[in-house]
Amino acid sequence: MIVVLFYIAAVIALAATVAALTRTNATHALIYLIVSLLAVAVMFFLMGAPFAAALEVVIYAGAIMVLFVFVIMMLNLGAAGEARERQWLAGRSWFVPGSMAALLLLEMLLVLGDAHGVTSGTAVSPKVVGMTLFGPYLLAVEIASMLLLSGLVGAYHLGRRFIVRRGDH
Amino acid sequence: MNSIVLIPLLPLLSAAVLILSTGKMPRTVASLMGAGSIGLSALCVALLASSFLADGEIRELTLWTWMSIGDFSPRIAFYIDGLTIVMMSVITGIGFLIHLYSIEFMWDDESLCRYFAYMNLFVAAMLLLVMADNLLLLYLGWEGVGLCSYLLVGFWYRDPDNGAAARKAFIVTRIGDTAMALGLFLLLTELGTLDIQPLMVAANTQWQTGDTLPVLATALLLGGAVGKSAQLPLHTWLPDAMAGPTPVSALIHAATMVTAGVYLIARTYGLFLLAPATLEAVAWIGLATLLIAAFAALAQNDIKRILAYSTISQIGYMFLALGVGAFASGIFHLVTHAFFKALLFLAAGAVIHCLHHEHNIFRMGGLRSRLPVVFASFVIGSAALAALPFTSGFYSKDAILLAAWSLQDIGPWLWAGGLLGALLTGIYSFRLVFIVFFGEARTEPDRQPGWKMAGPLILLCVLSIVGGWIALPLAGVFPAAESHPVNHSVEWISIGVPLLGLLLAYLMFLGGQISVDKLLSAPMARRLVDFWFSGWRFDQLYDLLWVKPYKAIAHWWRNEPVDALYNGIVAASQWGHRRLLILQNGELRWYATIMVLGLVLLLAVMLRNAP
Amino acid sequence: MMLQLILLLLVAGVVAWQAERFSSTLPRWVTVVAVLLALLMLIANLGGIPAERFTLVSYPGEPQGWLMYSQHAWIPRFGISLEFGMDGLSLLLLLLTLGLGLVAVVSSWDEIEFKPGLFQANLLWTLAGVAGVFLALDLFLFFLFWEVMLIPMYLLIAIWGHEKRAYAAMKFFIFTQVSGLLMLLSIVVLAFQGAGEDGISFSYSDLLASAPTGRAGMLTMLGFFIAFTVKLPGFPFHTWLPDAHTQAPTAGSVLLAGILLKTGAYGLLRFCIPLFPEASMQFAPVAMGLGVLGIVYGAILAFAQSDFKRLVAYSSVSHMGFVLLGLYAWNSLALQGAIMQMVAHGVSTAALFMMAGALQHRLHTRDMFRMGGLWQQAPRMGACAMFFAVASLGLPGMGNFVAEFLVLAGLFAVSPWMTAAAALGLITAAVYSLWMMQQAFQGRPDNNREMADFGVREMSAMLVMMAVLLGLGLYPQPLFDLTQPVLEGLLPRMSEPMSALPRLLSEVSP
Amino acid sequence: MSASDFLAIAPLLVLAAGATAVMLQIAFMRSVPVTAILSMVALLLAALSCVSAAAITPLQVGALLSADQFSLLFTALFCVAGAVTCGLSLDYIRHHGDEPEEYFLLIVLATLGAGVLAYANHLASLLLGLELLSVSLYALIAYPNRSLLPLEAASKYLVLSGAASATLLFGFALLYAGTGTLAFAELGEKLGQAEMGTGLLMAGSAMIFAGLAFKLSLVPFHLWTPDVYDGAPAPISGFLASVGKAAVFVALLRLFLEADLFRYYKLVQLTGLTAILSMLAGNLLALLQTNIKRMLAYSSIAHLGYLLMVFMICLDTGSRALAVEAAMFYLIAYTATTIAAFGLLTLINESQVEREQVQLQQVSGLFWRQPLLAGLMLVALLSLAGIPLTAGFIGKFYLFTAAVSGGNWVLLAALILGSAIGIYYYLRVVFYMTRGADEHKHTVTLSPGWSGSALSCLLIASILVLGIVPQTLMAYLRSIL
Amino acid sequence: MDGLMVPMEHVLVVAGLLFTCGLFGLMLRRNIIFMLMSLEVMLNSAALAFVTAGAHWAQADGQVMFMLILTVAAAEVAVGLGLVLQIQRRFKTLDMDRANRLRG
Repeated sequence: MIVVLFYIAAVIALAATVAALTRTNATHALIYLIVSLLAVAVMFFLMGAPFAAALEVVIYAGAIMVLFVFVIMMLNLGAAGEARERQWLAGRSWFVPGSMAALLLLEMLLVLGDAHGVTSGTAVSPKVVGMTLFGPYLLAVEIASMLLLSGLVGAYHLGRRFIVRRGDH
Repeated sequence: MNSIVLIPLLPLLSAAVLILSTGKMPRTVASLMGAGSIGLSALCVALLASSFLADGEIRELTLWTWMSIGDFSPRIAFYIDGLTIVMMSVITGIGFLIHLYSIEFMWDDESLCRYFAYMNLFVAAMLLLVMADNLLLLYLGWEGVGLCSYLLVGFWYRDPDNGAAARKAFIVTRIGDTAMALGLFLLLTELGTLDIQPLMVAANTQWQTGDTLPVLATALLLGGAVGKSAQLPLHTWLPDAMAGPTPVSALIHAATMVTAGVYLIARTYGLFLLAPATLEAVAWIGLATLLIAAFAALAQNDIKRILAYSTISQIGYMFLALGVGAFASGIFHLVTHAFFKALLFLAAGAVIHCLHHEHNIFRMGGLRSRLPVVFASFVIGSAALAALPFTSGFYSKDAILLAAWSLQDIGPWLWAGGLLGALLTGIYSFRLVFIVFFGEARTEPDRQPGWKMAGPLILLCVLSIVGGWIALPLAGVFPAAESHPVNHSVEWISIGVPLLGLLLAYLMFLGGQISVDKLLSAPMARRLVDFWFSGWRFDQLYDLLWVKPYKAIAHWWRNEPVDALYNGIVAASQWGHRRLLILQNGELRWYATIMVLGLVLLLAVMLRNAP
Repeated sequence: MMLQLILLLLVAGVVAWQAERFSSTLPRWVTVVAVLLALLMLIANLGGIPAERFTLVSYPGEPQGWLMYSQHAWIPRFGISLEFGMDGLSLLLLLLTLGLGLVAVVSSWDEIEFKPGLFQANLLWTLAGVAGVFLALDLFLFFLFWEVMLIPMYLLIAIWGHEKRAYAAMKFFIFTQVSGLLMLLSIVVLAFQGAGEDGISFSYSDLLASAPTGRAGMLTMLGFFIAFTVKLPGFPFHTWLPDAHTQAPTAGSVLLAGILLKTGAYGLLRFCIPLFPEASMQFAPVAMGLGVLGIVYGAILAFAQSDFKRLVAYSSVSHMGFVLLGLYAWNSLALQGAIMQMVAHGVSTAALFMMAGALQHRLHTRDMFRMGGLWQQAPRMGACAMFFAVASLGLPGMGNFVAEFLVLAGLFAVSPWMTAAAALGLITAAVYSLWMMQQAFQGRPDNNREMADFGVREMSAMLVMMAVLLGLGLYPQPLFDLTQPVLEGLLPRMSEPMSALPRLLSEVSP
Repeated sequence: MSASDFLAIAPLLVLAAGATAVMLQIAFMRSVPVTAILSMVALLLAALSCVSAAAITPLQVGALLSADQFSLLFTALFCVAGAVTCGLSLDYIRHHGDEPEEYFLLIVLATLGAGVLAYANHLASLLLGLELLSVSLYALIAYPNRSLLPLEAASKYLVLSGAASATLLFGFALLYAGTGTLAFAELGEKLGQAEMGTGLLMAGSAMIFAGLAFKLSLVPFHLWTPDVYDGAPAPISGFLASVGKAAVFVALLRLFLEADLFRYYKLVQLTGLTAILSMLAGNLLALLQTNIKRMLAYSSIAHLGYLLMVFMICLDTGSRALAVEAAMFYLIAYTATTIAAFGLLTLINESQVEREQVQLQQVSGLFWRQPLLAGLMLVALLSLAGIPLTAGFIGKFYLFTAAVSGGNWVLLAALILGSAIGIYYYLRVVFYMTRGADEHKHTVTLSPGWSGSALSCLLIASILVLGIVPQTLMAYLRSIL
Repeated sequence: MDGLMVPMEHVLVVAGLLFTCGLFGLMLRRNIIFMLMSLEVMLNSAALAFVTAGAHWAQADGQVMFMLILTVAAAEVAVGLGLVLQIQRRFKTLDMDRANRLRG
């Protein structure tokens, strides 16, 4: 039964992703994406990775997507943008990406379908994850902090003038 | 210091000084140096000759070893025997007379200094040619005289035609020279030396008469001789070479240089004796040349061209002599020819000099009384040329015809041909005399030759007459000629034929009993004369065969066809550049697409036949 | 000493460059003094060598065979050292280099107005590079000099060249550079071939022992051959040369024709053939064929040109064909001829380029159709041109004749047919040389034209070169004596494979 | 973590501390010179600390980092390169961006990322180093925010690089799924005894290669290169082309060596094919470029192609040591040369606020106006072209020897062909620089400040020293293998 | 709590499909915001694969890697969205096809 739930989540994740990437309205797309992420979070949970599931919800669907929402709202693309998007997505523009993706899909199926094995069934608890993270991966955490610093500084520098200008008007 | 060294050295030094003076030397000094050095040289030759005649000893002199690589060590060395003495005497003796003559002839020319420089250089080179003890040094002189001939033919360089004539002379002879060089390589490779005397000894021991190698070697040497001596098929340069000053024609293109081929064959007769086939070819070439040139001479109207063709023809006799094995007769004719042809050229030069550089004989006439000295010279010269009895030319030509007659099998044919030539010689030489010196005057001379011109003329007149009695010291040089049983009827015919020629010339050109116009009225005859006039159309033929294709190829290739290959590579690279640049269209989605394509391909390759 | 000599030239280049700050005439004096100093240094050091060493047969690969030898460690990681050696051949070419260096300076004495200091510096650096090529024994070092001499030469053409200098300089550089890469490849392959316990070595003496055979040997040899043939230049790799020569400034042309081309011949003689005796023997018919083609083709194209310098350039192609022939005929006559050709061609072509430069300087054109009758206005130039024209057509009495005669004589023993074909070059040479004289100096003079004749400086350079050519033509023995021991050392190395050559050739001949 | 662990990763710690210090300094007081000097001091200190760290190597620090001579050498190289970039940028960035202090901070962070890559022997550290480097570079590329082109370049780079990172990560995940480990060495062991189908593992390694090939701008993942280099500030293009690529290459090399990916013969062959394609396409694309930055970008594609030959050569185990040695030398030479070449563009660009591009015409006659700068460019170009007496030649010679030793004739042919094409466009720049004084009308007069001049001299000297007396470095490289 | 036992290839296929979708979106969309979303999808698919693999080996490393990917995604998106703001301001559009001044 739970297995069925797992597969349902997988299907939802896929469907929502496809929907997200083909919408013309950015906000709608984002909502689909969040749905997809939540579905993946369910999969994480069911596979015995509750900590990852939680983070997926909190940070991915929560924080990162919200960042998107902010930006979309700030840009205020509106109906004109939607019409343009629809025009861009018209007929012919699908062909090349579609065929490329189809080829890649084929190969992915060939490769990944070849993998044998099952998930272990044993859950990896948040404690274990924490132990690992601050054990062997301690330095990774430190470096990740530097990475975030870099992202922060970059985002600050790039976003700063925009915000200031907006404030002026 | 050995006076032998002085003989070529004096003209050489004089030439060097004259060249280095770059034309700033006063005329008097230049001409004094020019003629004087040859005079001194001639004096030395005379001393040498007298001592040689006294003791008959062959003189050898080595100056230094030119180079020495392994067994190959040619020297700068002289070998002087009777033949050399004869040649040296002719070169310096006649050379001196012509130099003397030139002083007056060239006095007004702005480049007198250059003229004498070239002339002296020529004499030096010619002396080296005849004195060389090895073929390499001979080749040096051989090419040296070629260069001087080029320089002097093109002496009046402002006229491009003269330049063309000079180039033609050099290049055509160079073709022969190249064959000769190949002959030298062959001799060196096979016999291991180029020293003439050891070479002949070695050839005699290593080769049998009639072997392929001696035939090949002598044929190649013959190529050189044919080129230099303007024989068929390389004779076309000589008539054009008349573009140079007339004394040059006298010295180089009549008396000395053009006979170098004869000298070469005579010098290396030992090799030729081993190659009867070549020797026969020499005879036939000589015969063919003498006839063709004689016919051509009949049709010319330029005084110098007539003489030029006659020169070719006379050298044909010399070749004939060599071909039938009468080396000494060949040399004898060479000497007498040098006398009378130099005389004729100088006399012609005097005519030209006195008639404002007029060359066309039909614009001359009646000069008999106006230029008496020249007239006398011309008559004597022509008589000798036509081999009228008791002139020098008679003795030498007679000897040749006799030798030809007495040869087995082909002898009579050669003799008959030679006789025909003699007839023609009589006609064209006296045609010249009658047209130029008799009849009415068409151009008035504006001056008379001075003593510097007349003196040499008179001296040469004497030589042309008495030259036949000179005994050349050739006894030890060539193998003793078999004494031929003298056939008197043959001798009489030899005497009669030139006279017949004289008579015909008189009837046609002076007496008028035979109308030339009537003869020429037949279209065939007209065409024939035109054909002869153009020198049997050899020039046109060669133009078509060699010159035009060469120029066409050069023109076709002038922009470097090989570059097409490299330009192709360049074009391919540029093509590749442009093709690849199409990908760089600046669109992000496109870049992403290509990346995905890359990934797809990468995975495809990895998964193909994946285990 | 040899390293110091090269360094002297290099440093003098820097000095000349900086000297332009003080005066625009100072740099050329620096060059003259530097080259003279180098000559002096060379001669002074030669004095210390016992005379009998000059006649001792020097077998390649034996350090005691060299007149001078020195070795300093450089890159031991790859067995590379600063190994220099000088024998008679190097000495001869070194003398030629320095001599023509002087000629180059004189030839562009007041031609260069733009950055004269850098010009002289490049001149000196080129000389240094060439000297290095002639002296280096380590193949890596050799390659280094081989490449490095190109850069100053490139700059000479690219900066001070004529109207199409960009194209010419680029072509020159790419041709030589690409072929150089092939050579580098071959050098490395060769080094690996002889790799022993203690790693690889690039030393000449070590590599002599390790020539690969068979197909590998042939391919490796080709790497060398192409590099050297491009530089020589041999047909069909010659097309850079007419452009480079034509566009280069006078001094550049003099150096290019006079000495840079000789490095190719030197490389063939010193490296390509001795390192690969077997492959060279098999390849000899092709190489000779290229030589013959070069002779005839160069001569025909020389005749087709209207540009004075281009004509001379193609004549170089033709003349260097003789060198190729001589080298691959591989007997002492032909080899001596080839060496003589290197020297004589260097001098005579340098003189002709100097002439071309003088004409261009005076008339601002190289087009012979716009010349004509120059003898009238400049008889001294005319006489000089005549002298060198007939020298280049191989008139006996000049070094060029001795060279061509010996090459062909040596070749005849190997292949009469090749000789006959090559001898065509003697005729065609006459055609273009005399054509050049006719177009430029003979014919009707243009009376509106004022032209200065050669001055004392130019005349003295010309006279010296004439004297050298005449000396080489009439008494070449000192030169032969100098190189004979070298050749005697080299010849036996090849005698065995080469003895099969005539048979091989007879198979391909008609 | 023990004291020796700290010492072993001291360079990284110094960099991180330096970054923090710079950040704090900016927070308290904005001052370009202070920030720049602080950053350069941090970078140089980090480089110096490599020397002291060298004493205790090799040492595995935690699961992620391996401190050995190899990583220290390259960390030091990257730090010095970062410092030089800072120095070159000093005047440049004042003209091009407001609030330029963060620029230096980002350079320090990017260098830290590069350092982590040099240390990485674990997929996690590889990922983090790569991203630290990339994310810093996104911001650096877009730094001069007054003009459009940097923005365009940065957005292209970000999107494509993100996709490449994702591909890389997916590849990691596949390897992890197949082996259950992320550490290189263990990966190597497990790959040999993998339980699951090797198809998964091969695809994983192929995707890793694809991801890294993007960062190395190898054909067919090269399309972004010219656009990004062109749009980015010149010093950053230099940094990206040199440190950015060298660090990734080092990591890739280590991954292949330690995880022994050479077992996948087909993958290695693909690297060879990619190498050939990159050499040819890069050189061909550069052939007629008149924009020098784009030209250098294309040429960097080709140079990475040359470098990538090493993987093919490594197939021959006998030549592997030599190949790695060659790669290391080439990387060092290439880094110095690239920084020098872009350094010139930086110095030229200082005075050109508007357009961040350098056309050939703009260097016309540079030789006569700015001999020092022209000398710098000349040396750099000759080195790129592989002309003797420069570092580039020795590098190429190294590759030659390695390839000959490994018998890789096809690669050698491509190398020669590529170099042949390369000569043309490098020399063309030289030709333009030497054109006569009257032929450059549209050029700007400029003169580098003292720092620019000093750095130019330093770069010229380093390229020439590496080219003329390479023995010391060679011996060192050989000793650390 | 224990996790499910599902065939790993199934989950990996899902991840692969998500990855392909991401790439597809990247190739299809001209709007940079959608491109960034596609990137998120791709990163997420990698994360899914890692967690799956971690579950297969019963190791924490998969989840740790997931967290690192999360960090990476956050940093990239932060800078990316900063860029989006600038692009809108400068180019007055988010259409990346119009941002093709750099080419050739």
